Amino acid sequence: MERIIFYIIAFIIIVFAMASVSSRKMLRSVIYLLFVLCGIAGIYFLIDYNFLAAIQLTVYAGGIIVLIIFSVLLVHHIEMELEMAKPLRKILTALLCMLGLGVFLYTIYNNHFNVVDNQVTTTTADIGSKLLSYDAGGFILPFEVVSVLLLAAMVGAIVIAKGKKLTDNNDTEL
Amino acid sequence: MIAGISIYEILTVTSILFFIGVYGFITRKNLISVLISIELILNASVVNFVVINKYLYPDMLQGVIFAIFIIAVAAAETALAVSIIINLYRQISSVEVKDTEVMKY
Amino acid sequence: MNISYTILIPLIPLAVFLLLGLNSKRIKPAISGYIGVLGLSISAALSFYTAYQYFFVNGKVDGVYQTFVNKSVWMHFTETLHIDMGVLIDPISVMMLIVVSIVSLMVHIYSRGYMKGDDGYTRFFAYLSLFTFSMYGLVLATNLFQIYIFWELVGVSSFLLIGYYYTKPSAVSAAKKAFIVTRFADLGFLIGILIMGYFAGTYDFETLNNPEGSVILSWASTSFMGLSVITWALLLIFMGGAGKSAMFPLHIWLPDAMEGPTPVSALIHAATMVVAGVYLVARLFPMFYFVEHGFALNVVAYIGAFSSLFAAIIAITQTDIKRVLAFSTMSQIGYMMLALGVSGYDGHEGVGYMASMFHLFTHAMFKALLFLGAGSVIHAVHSNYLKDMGGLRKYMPITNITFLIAALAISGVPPFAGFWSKDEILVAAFEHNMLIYYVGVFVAGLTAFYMFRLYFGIFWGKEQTYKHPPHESPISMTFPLLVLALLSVVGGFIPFGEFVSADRMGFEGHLNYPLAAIATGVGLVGILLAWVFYKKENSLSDIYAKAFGPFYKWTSDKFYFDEIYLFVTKKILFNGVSRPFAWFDRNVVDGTMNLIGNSTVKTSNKIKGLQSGKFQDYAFSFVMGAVIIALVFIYLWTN
Amino acid sequence: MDILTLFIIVPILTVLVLVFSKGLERARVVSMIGSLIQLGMAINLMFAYFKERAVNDSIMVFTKDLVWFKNFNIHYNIGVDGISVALILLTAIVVLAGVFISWKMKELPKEFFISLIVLSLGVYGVFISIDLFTLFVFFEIAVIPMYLLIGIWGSGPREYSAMKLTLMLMGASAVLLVGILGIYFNSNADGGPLTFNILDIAQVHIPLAAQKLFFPFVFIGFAVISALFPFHTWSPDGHASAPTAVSMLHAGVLMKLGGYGVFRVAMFLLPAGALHWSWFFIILAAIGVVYGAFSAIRQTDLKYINAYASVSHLGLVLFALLTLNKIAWNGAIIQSLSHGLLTALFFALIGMIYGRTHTRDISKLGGMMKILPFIGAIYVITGLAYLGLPGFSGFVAEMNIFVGAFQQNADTFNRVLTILVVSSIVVTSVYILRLVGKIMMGPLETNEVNDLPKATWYEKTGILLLMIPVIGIGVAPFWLSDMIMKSLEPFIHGVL
Repeated sequence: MERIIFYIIAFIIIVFAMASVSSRKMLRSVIYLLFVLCGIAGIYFLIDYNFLAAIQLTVYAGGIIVLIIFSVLLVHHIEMELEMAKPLRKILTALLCMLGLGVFLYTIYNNHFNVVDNQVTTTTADIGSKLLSYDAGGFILPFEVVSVLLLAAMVGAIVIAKGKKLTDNNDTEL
Repeated sequence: MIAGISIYEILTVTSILFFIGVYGFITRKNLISVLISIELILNASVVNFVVINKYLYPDMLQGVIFAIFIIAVAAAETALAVSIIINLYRQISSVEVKDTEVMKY
Repeated sequence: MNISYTILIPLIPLAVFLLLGLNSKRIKPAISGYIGVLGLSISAALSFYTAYQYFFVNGKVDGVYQTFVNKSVWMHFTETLHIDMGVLIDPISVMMLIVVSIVSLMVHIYSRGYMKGDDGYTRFFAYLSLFTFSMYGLVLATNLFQIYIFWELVGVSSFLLIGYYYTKPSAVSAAKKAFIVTRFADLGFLIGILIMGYFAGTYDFETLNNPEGSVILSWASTSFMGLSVITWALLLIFMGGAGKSAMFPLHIWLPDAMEGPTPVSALIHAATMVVAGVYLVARLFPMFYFVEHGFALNVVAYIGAFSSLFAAIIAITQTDIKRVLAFSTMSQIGYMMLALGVSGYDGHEGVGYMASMFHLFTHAMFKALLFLGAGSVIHAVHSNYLKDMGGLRKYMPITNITFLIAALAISGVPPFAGFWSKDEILVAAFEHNMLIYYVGVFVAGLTAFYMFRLYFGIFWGKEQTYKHPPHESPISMTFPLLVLALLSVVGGFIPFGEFVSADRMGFEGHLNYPLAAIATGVGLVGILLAWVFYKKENSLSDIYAKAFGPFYKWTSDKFYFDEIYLFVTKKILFNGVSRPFAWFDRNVVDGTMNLIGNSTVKTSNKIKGLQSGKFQDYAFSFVMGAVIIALVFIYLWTN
Repeated sequence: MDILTLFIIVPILTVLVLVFSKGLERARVVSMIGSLIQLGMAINLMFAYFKERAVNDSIMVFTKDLVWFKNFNIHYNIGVDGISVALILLTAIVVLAGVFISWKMKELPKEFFISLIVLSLGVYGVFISIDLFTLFVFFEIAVIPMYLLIGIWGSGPREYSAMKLTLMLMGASAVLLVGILGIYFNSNADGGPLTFNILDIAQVHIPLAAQKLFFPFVFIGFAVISALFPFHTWSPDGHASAPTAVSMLHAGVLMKLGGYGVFRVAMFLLPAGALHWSWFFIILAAIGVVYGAFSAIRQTDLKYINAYASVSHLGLVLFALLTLNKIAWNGAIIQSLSHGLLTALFFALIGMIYGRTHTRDISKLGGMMKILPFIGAIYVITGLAYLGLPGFSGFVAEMNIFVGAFQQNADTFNRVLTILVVSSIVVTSVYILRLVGKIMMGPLETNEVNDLPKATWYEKTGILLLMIPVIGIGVAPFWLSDMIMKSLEPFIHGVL
């Protein structure tokens, strides 16, 4: 059962990823991305990381996608067809990616993973305590750093997006 | 663990996803599309972290926590990128990659 | 014999040169003339004193004239090889001192009248002093290098004096030509000196000329292309001499050099500088005679004989009186060379040597006289060309008489000076080489003919209508004429053989009557012919000129030697070497450098395209790079 | 303060004062005083050297050694011998004359004089260094201001010329650096430590293979700045575009660094390499001599003529150095001095003519003697000195070179080359006389040049400053020749 679900999810991910990078309509592309992200959240569910899946859905699907859609709507007409790369370039890139994929897969399949059979369930509390732990192996410092980063990103985004228009009275420059 | 699914299969899927992202990154002509491709790449790697954590070291949480960080960073990154794109759009009325080549030389 | 004072002889003109040259704007022309004459008078007096002391008081020891040397090292090369500066007193140098002093003094005096009112009067006297200094230095040189140094200085003063009228393009190009042609000859001289310096190990005349010395005895030790290297050196040195003395084929500068003021022609291009080549050969005579059994000396003889004949033929057809005199000079110098070439060494065998020096002496007097006379004529009629002259004897009696004396002297009519010296030359030639003798006799006839053609053309012939009636020159100009005329008359009676001879012993010269009669006869025939052709205005000359047809044309065009040289220099050297060099430089050498530069720019332009600023291109490269590196590592690890 | 380091300190102080001085008036006075002090020091150095030499028999006197960079054994190591003293004196004279000639420099005078003084600093540095690395550093210091001087104050296609000059010289420096490092890494061949000290290296027997390998690098590295054929093309363009004083300094002093470097580094440290390679480079040098002279005939720009003449005359220096003969070396050093003074004179005169007539095209000039008697007379004298007239320095130098080259180990190859090179004196006289005959003599070319300003006092001073040593060396060469000859002894032992 899980196996079938996995294949379905994998199929969804790959197909929509492809659609996302090849669609000529911006908004569709974003929506396809949303499906991919949801599919990934599905994988998280499958491997029993529910918290992660939730984050994936809220932050990614809920936050980032919305941001992107906003920006798309701000800068594009919905009906606008995107310009596509030259075929030669596409083919070359595709070949390169195939090659890279081959290298990856070759490496992966030649590597013996020391898989541990398990059914461990991870609770949100575990993650929380690990994140806020001061002990060895605790993640309190990166956690703080990330929070600072987020703050900085937020301030930065506001400053950048605000642009000169609000600070300068001189509109003609823009 | 997903019953009946080995780590290889999951890694294969993420690899494919990764390269689809790379492909998009290189070929798309629009900054937002590029951003989308980046999200694909990021997600592919996040999944890898998580899966390897689950399959190989189920007792640890490093992979998961890293995934959370990556997601946080991705969110920050996207916010910044979007703000840059919007600002750029105001300046040059375009978000096409070819119009941003003034950086060259 | 104390000769240290002789150093003053060249130094006084040098001081005069510096004085006049540095203050040319401050010194008044009249004063500068006096300074020049005064300075030279002192030098001349010293020269005469030296000559008296040397020839009559204490020069002769045991019947042999000694060589006195006073020198100091000027520059060291090695322990044995160095350039000295000093004075060398021996018969020929003393004789040359006299020649230079007399002619130079006369020319100085003459120039005060001739150059009157010229802008560069002071400059002219400065140059004359420079020349005199260099000529004295040349004459007194103790070694090859010193003679070369003054040789060059003489050349440059000649350049400056020929180009004295520097606003005249013809004068400038004549000056350049004179300098460059002689410089080319000096190239040979210099190489000769280098060879000599290396193989003989010294530049010193005394060591080189010693008949028992190591240089002459071991001439055969090294040979090159079948001849001894010393012979090569001598030939190259003779090349230098031939250049200065306008020997064929390096003669082309001399006629053009007549662009200079006439006193200059008299001093430099008739009496002193042009005989420097003869003096040089005479200076090295023992070497020329002994090394390789006189091979080099034979070359000297033949070149002298040929030049003599060649120049005499050309002289017949020239219409510029100074050019006639120039070719005459060349011809007479050829005579001197010829005499040296046929000379022996011991006793009366060395009559050619003596005759050559003798002729040098007498020729200096009468040729200077001829030039100064010609200058006087030019001064009066303001033209160089025969066609503008005629019948001047009434207007210029003194010039007429003195010119006639000089013409008789050069034609070898007894008892004038030229007769005696020319006779000795013919005797020497007769005793050694019949071919050269015949040439000599023939040239004597030609000389008489063209000289009297000139004389009759100027002073007799058809009287021209002159714009300003010509008048006799001022006393400052006629006085030198009279002095030189006197010397041309009596100069032949000096018993030259007693003073100057190859082996320094001295011998008694005596007239060889049959030969003298033949020479005089030939000379008189020449004069007679000239009389017939040119005494009265008639068309005989034109008829004969037509009869000779193309030959006449060739001759009057100097056998086209100027054109040949012009072709060689302009077409071959200038266009054929220099232009391709310059082209090669601009296009190939510089082109290569530019190519390197340009291809760098082009390459970087190409590479610049890779740095496109398109991040997707970078990403592509990045991925590709990563993949390739991964493949390489996989390859490495799986093996 | 020791007598040599002053040669570094004084230019630096001059530059410092210049930085704070405003306007042309002050800048030129400051530079004049600075270069006067330099000249005074140079003359003083010469006398001090004679005094010191009488009691001190080592190769270099007035030596001083300060460790500069310990790890690589780089020292600030200075000292002079007769050759350096002579060249320092030359530099001081030419720099002072250059300042006088630039008396009316209008654009950015302060910066101009600063560059000029910096250039002289580099040149002095090269002449007093005994440490290879220090020498190289000073060499570069001397080359760099050239770019600015030509690029900013030049005329014509100055950017092109400046770029070409700098690139070629920098390329040569790169080659040179390889050579110097090659020497450095072989300087422990006898077991000592690695060193840059020239005197120490000269004692070391550098392996033959290394000498053969590195000699061309060092030689070419230095010879390019002496305009060795076929690396000379930067020189005509550079000269043509450079302002007067720069041409003077460049041809007069900077190009001498090449010959000096070849001598002091290539010949002294790699004698076996020199023996091995001399046949090849001597051909290039001989070609350069004849080729430069013939090229000069064809040129119509005064500065180009002189630039090619310099190629020819400096070719003679290299030729003389490569004959590996003491007399010729002596001649090479004197030729360096003589050419330095004469070329500087020539460029100064050209600058004056150009400043008055605004053309350097000889077809547009003529009969200048009439309107500019002083300049004309000096020009003719310089020309005559240039073509090797006795009584001037050129003759002394050339005769030493020719005699020396002919003495060289009884070798027909050298002799033939020598004769070829000697023949250049005729070609030289052709182009000099062509020049003199065309621009100084002959009829006036144009009417409007009838009243040109006469030479001013500073021009006359500059010219006489250069002229006096030319005549001094020409008339009395013995003292200079003896001073140099003595200093050549250690070198000759190295090679032969």
